[in-house]
Amino acid sequence: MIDVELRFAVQDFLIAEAEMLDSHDYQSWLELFTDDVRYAVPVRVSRKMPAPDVVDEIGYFDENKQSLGLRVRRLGTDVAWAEDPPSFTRRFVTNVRIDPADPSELRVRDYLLLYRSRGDRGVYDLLSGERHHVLRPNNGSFQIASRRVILDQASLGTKNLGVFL
Amino acid sequence: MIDVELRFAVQDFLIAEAEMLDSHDYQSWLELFTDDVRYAVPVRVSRKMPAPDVVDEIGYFDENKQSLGLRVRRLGTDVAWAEDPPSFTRRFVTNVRIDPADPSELRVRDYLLLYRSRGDRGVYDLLSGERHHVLRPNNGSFQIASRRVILDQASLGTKNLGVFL
Amino acid sequence: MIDVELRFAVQDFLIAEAEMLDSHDYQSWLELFTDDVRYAVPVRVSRKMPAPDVVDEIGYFDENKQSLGLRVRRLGTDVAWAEDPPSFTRRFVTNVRIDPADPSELRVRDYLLLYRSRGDRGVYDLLSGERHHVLRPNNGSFQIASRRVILDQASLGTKNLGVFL
Amino acid sequence: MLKTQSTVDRLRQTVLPDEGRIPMFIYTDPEVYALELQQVFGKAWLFLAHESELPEPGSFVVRSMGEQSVIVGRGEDGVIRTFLNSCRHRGMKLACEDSGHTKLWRCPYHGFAYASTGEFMGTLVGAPYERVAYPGGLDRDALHLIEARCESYDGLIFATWNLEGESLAEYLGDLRWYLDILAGRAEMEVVGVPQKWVIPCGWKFPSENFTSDAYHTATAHAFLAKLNLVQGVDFGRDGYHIDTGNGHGLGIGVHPEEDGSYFPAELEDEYRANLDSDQLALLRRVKNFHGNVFPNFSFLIPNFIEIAGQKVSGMMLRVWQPIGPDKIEVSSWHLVERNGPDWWKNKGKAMYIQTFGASGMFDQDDTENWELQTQNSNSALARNDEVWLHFEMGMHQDPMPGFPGPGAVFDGKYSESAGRTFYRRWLELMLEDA
Amino acid sequence: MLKTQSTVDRLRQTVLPDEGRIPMFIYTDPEVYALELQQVFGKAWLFLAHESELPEPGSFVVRSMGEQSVIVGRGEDGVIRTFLNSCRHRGMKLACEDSGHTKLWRCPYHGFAYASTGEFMGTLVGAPYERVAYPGGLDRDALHLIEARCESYDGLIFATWNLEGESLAEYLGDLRWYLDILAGRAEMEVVGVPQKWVIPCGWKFPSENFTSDAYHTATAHAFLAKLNLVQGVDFGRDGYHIDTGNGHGLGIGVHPEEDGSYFPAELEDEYRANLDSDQLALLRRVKNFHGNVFPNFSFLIPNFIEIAGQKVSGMMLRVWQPIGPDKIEVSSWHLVERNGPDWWKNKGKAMYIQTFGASGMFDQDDTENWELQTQNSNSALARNDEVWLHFEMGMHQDPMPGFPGPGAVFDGKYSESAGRTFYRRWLELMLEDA
Amino acid sequence: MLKTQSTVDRLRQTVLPDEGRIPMFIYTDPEVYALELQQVFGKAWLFLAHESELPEPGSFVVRSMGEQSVIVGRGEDGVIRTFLNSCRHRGMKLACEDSGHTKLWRCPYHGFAYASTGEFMGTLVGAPYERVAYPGGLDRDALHLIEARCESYDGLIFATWNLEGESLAEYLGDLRWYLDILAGRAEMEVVGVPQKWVIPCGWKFPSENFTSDAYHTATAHAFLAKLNLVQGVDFGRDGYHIDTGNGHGLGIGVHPEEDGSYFPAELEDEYRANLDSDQLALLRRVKNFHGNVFPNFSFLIPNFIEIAGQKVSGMMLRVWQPIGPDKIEVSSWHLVERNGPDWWKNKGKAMYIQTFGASGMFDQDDTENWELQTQNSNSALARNDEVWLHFEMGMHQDPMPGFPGPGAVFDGKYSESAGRTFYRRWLELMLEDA
Ligand code: FES
Ligand code: FES
Ligand code: FES
Ligand SMILES: [Fe+3]
Ligand SMILES: [Fe+3]
Ligand SMILES: [Fe+3]
Repeated sequence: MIDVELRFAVQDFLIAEAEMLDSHDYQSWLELFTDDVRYAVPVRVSRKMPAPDVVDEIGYFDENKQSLGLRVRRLGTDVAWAEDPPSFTRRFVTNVRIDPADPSELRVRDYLLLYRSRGDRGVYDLLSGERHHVLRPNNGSFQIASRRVILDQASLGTKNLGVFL
Repeated sequence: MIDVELRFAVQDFLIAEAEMLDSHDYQSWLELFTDDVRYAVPVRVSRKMPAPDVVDEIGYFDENKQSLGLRVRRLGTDVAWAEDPPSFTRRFVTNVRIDPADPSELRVRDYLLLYRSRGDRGVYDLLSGERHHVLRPNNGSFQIASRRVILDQASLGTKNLGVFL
Repeated sequence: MIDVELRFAVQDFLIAEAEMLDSHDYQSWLELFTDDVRYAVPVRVSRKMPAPDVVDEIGYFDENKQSLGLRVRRLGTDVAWAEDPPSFTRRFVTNVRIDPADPSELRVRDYLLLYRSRGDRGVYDLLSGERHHVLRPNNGSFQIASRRVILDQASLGTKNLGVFL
Repeated sequence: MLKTQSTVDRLRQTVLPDEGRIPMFIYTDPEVYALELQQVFGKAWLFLAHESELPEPGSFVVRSMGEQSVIVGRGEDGVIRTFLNSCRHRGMKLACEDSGHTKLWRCPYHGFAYASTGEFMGTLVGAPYERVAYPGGLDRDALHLIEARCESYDGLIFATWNLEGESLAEYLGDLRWYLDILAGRAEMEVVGVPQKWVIPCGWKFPSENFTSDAYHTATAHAFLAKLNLVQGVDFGRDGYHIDTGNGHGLGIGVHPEEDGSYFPAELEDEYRANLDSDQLALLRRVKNFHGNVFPNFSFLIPNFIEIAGQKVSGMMLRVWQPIGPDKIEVSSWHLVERNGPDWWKNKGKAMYIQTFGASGMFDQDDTENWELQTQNSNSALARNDEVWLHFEMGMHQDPMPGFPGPGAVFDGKYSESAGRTFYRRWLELMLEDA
Repeated sequence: MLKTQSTVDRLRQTVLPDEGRIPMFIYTDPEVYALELQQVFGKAWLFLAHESELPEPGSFVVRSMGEQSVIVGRGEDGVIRTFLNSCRHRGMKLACEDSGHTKLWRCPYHGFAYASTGEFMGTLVGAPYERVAYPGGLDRDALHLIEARCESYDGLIFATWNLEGESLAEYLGDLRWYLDILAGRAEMEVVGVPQKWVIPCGWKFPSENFTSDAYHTATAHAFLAKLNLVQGVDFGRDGYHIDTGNGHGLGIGVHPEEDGSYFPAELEDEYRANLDSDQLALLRRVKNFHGNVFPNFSFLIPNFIEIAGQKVSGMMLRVWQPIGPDKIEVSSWHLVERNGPDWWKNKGKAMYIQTFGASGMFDQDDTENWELQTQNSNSALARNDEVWLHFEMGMHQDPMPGFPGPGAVFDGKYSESAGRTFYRRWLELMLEDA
Repeated sequence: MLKTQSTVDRLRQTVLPDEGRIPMFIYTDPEVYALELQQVFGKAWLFLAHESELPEPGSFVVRSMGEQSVIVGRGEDGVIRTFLNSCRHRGMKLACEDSGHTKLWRCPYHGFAYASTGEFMGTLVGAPYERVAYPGGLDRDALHLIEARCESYDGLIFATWNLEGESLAEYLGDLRWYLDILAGRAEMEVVGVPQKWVIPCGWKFPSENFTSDAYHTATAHAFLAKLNLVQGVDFGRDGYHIDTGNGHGLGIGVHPEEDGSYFPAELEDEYRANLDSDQLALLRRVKNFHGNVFPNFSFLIPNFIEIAGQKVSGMMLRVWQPIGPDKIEVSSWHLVERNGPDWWKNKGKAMYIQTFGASGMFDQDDTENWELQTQNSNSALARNDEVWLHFEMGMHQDPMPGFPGPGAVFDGKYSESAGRTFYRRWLELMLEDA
């Protein structure tokens, strides 16, 4: 049975991250990542069983701290047209699972449902997926050393990934 | 670290409230609110950053105990056409955050995803938003002293707000 | 106040089940059910209040262990066309409620939001509902002795229920 | 129909049932569909409900004719009628629920009220002030609910907007002899309510499948063999394919005489009381029984399977309700003999739900096919040359002689004869007064 | 319009306001709608905003005319103008937000820039290299923003694409006398921003409701009586129905003289300064006040209710913006006297939000009706015979003599006279040069 | 085409590339789109895949031609063919996956089977009972899969439904010299699979952007300058714009001779083996390289950027696949030299993903523009006057003399010459036999 304190520490961390993104506080968000972070969102394909449906050779995201920083800096300019006015987003984080095997590098998974609206006539996009995190304890809280997101579409139903997952 | 008992007390309370609404038990729901409750759902607008996107001067809801009571009484009549037959609703409550600073007036926030269907040919509406609650301890449980809901659309994609948030 | 250990045991169990289904591990999933399980999904209808809107005489599912086993065996063949390539699914489990009255037959309810995509051009289906489980403690974990799912549509917006709820 | 003239011409030139060729575009072309709503669904007899769904005076269900919402109700006088679900004042729906019971429909908008028999009852019982609002009074007759022509056969309720055309009996024609076996063999009842779900497919794909497609079973439902659920199976060939000549069609799978009837002995007497000896003899050999009443009403007695030592089958009715050119809402009713023994009812129901309906293993296979055919039909529309579908099975086969039942009966279920007739009838209606 | 010729003929034959008959299909037929965008929304004066929404030079809001996005802005010169929200280069939107403040619109695609007065400012301020890219230079005049004709009345901003037609004043005609009471009685201001939400209904259903439907209140909003919120209610009959003869219409509910004015005494002087004695006298008796400016701009002063000893009403403006044949985006503005006392502003706003708007108890009832009428209209399209709607109320009634205000005024709000005129005007525009 | 006659007339009168004017409505008008599917996508050569995606006999991918699903497969005989993904029996899809490997396609509906070369293999291997179901047997030839004409150039696989028209080589014409530099300079391979996502925009907006829009970079992608990612930038002007005269177009950004080649020295020999001296010389100066093959196949070598001391660029191929009048599914392939050094492959891929594709910072800017242009196009349709788009850049400019490559080559990338030719070619096809 996983320690209750740990459960809530992880859950609070993931929920706090969602809040940062949903309130466009990208600077604080960036600081959640370790300098050696790998942030990847592979492409999903539709294949006959039992062929694998995740293609890691190529992805929608394949970031390091530097490239995440560049994206964040860009969002800070007044010419990031695609997200200004910003989308209204909401990141529903559920189904959290913790593998406490290595306390210094916690393997955590969750499900993410991302609601996104540009505020236009009742239209919205939904993105769904599973996230695989590696969290490193960092005085009292955590830092994200790795994230891999498996999206549930082979053809994304949103005009761009101007939003982080 | 927030007390575990408190976490569950709050979570159980919010989940129980969702159940009351989803099962149309409006009478019990009404009793969850304090007599001095303010229940507001401001309008959201699409503006260039950094302009605020919440307009508190006007809202989709701006209720007190008396007006909530009137709405509930109305739903009890046989002429509340818009919700008879009632919508099938499901309120997914996630991302709960508790600010225990003032135990007598707990500041709680959560994310709400409201699924609504009138049972017609597979069609449904989804409403997404963040809720800000003020909860007052009330023998063993709580009462809602204030609720403010930030919806994630500037133009609501549901024919009416005949459902509570 | 429900015991914390129990809460997490139940939650972990339900989340683990969702993972089995979302990763198509149907064999392990089948073993979660008792031999005398009743797995039912009644039909929902749109009726004037206060007429009941759940019809238990007939359902979308009405299974026992044997019929569930047959469905699972079928999915193991190479001719289960409708799910090969398989849908990408994600089962968001929230609003868990536990009735500890009878520890040997725990009554548990949750909300299920099922995201389903065949990976085609951004299109997806959403199924929403409440699940009523009876869980029997089974060395350290549980087995499902009964499941009843109340879907939130009177006309299902998905081409078939080739996915389990 | 001016705007679809080009469509009419294309239909005339490309729909060739006699040659066993049907063009792909007709399944989902929006203009073909617009024409179908008028010419096919605006004129044909459409199945709406089973009489057991209207147990008493005042009972009603809300169903569809084409895309129009209609109320099928048993009036206070006991008579079953079908009304357009539209108030004569400003067209608000009178019934928004799936089913109910009422003496009177009062419109929620302005209060115009109508008796369960369709007569306008004035606004007095509804909203006040009729005398003030309409000093001259209102024309009662002009405000009677718009009523369709409604008739029943073997408890199956149909209606049509074609008020002068042939009767339901004439419309069903030779099919009646077989419907008696299906729905007239005993007192039947709907179990609960119909399952309903939406499939992204054109309505003619499932209709033609039930009309004359016994051949797909071996492949589409190959899991049967893979899981050894069928042994020495004939893959649905043994039996008869019947073309009643008016667009309806069915296939009857039979088992060896010596097996004896698969239907419950407990009901033998009731069957005998309702069927003639030929029908009874056929019923005794029925292993499965499927068909379609033109345009979109299907029925099925699935292949019997043995559950704990007893052979059972859970029969169903189907409506493939179009809700757009390439989308349908399926309604699936489970029908059973009211006086049947519990084992028959319980196991039959379980068998029905586990194999058919939204979660049914057979329906899953079929919906997959219909959905993808629909995607190809949508894109075929834009091709500069036609994509032809193959309808040649049994084209040069002669009906068998000496079968007791009416219609053109073919030995063995592998024939698309009724399918070709389905499209002959369809084309005839589509081109009528065009 | 070739492709809709058949539609034009059908309209000519079936839209019969003089007989009080309107065919159901016109409410949502896609071809009728395509024609409406050109003939009605392409020519009529359309309400866009209230002047208080553009407080200073540079202020702008983004609104719609038909389905077209437009910018309504107060130029640096203080003049209010309306521009197509489309860059003259490649048609990118210049403003993607709901509202804002700017001296200059710079296109995000290639940088073409426009002054708040609509002039093309060249690309120098926007993107570099104009001299390189366009050695011959760019034609400043040809690149001026596409501008609609924009005028205001009582602070209400309208625009039209009909650059040569009648002025706004002429267009409003006799309605102006009543609009003065509604929006010209005092300095008004929009509280916050409009609420916006989407309803699956044809735009004419709500428009006709506000034009001439006082009659639905008793039934549609029956909860009022059930909850005893109204006593000895006349169900919205007492008062006047006014047909201004040009497609606009309104209903004014009045209370007994002796009750005295329901409007705040604190504003008496301002009212007197803005209204003539007849208008003032009428204002003093107003209990409720609703109407519609052809085609889709409505206004409402809801029936006053007493909150903690004070009678209040929260007035609103409405645009039923079509976003498809059977869908609208509603905008609902709460308007109040800028100099009104706090109790009037606060209680009025609370009353408005609790009873109207997306969550409003009245709007809920109405949206339900409009949505279901729309479903019936969609299906009526395919019928071989027309489904007629009933518009006969007050058909043979004569206007009352001696009413101080202009237009045909009927005693009692129960009349659909203005509704019939609405459709006369609509048909006229639809058939214009067809 | 009767129904779109009015559309054809409007096109003839309003599409004026020679005057640098294109009307806004053509980008998303449903009738224009229906015509495009037939006239443009039904006749042009369409890019489907890169040969490296079909490594061995039996490999196949599922792609689209217009809206039609097709299978692009390497047969057992090693030949690459393109088939309509539609069974000859009843039109079920033969391949429902994105890609795979097979000797045989067996239809899931009734079991008709086809060899990887397209021949009908009878039903024996598929479903049993062919002899019983089709005593006369089935016509093997008539049931061969519907095959498109399929050819490759530089490893790029194209297909067309125009079986008699010009060859792929003729269709590409002068563009080939440049394609050699892009895709023929070395052995190329697709990294993984294409990214796919859906954008609510008309397909011509991105196509024209890649054809001739170097000008938008400075503004649309202004973040480059804001974040100092480019210094002393020429905002994409320096280089050449090339109009090959047949609807294709490209822009090549160059850097000073003295900088030396930005491409890896490790590949120098392979480049030399595949390119002539002029092509090689140009490759050595390439800083960026973008273009479009009519109608909707684009390519891009993004501006090189320095990552940890090494200049890299991650090249890509794009298909703007229409899935409706105002919606596309983008496919974006990352292509790289198979024999390239690891640093080139790894950094190039990272650069590609970080700047382009669904999450790409450049693509975000562009999708925003294309989506909002699309919204304006949708509403422009209903206007009584046309909204013209501006296509005059470089209209009176003369091609530069003495450039080694073919086609009309303009000095500096700021020209829309190829864009105008794109619409000339488009109009020609749209009006063909209309
Ligand atoms: S619409 Fe039924 S009473 Fe008016
Ligand atoms: S579209 Fe506006 S500058 Fe090009
Ligand atoms: S559709 Fe392919 S075999 Fe019948
Ligand atoms: Fe089948
Ligand atoms: Fe109303
Ligand atoms: Fe770009």
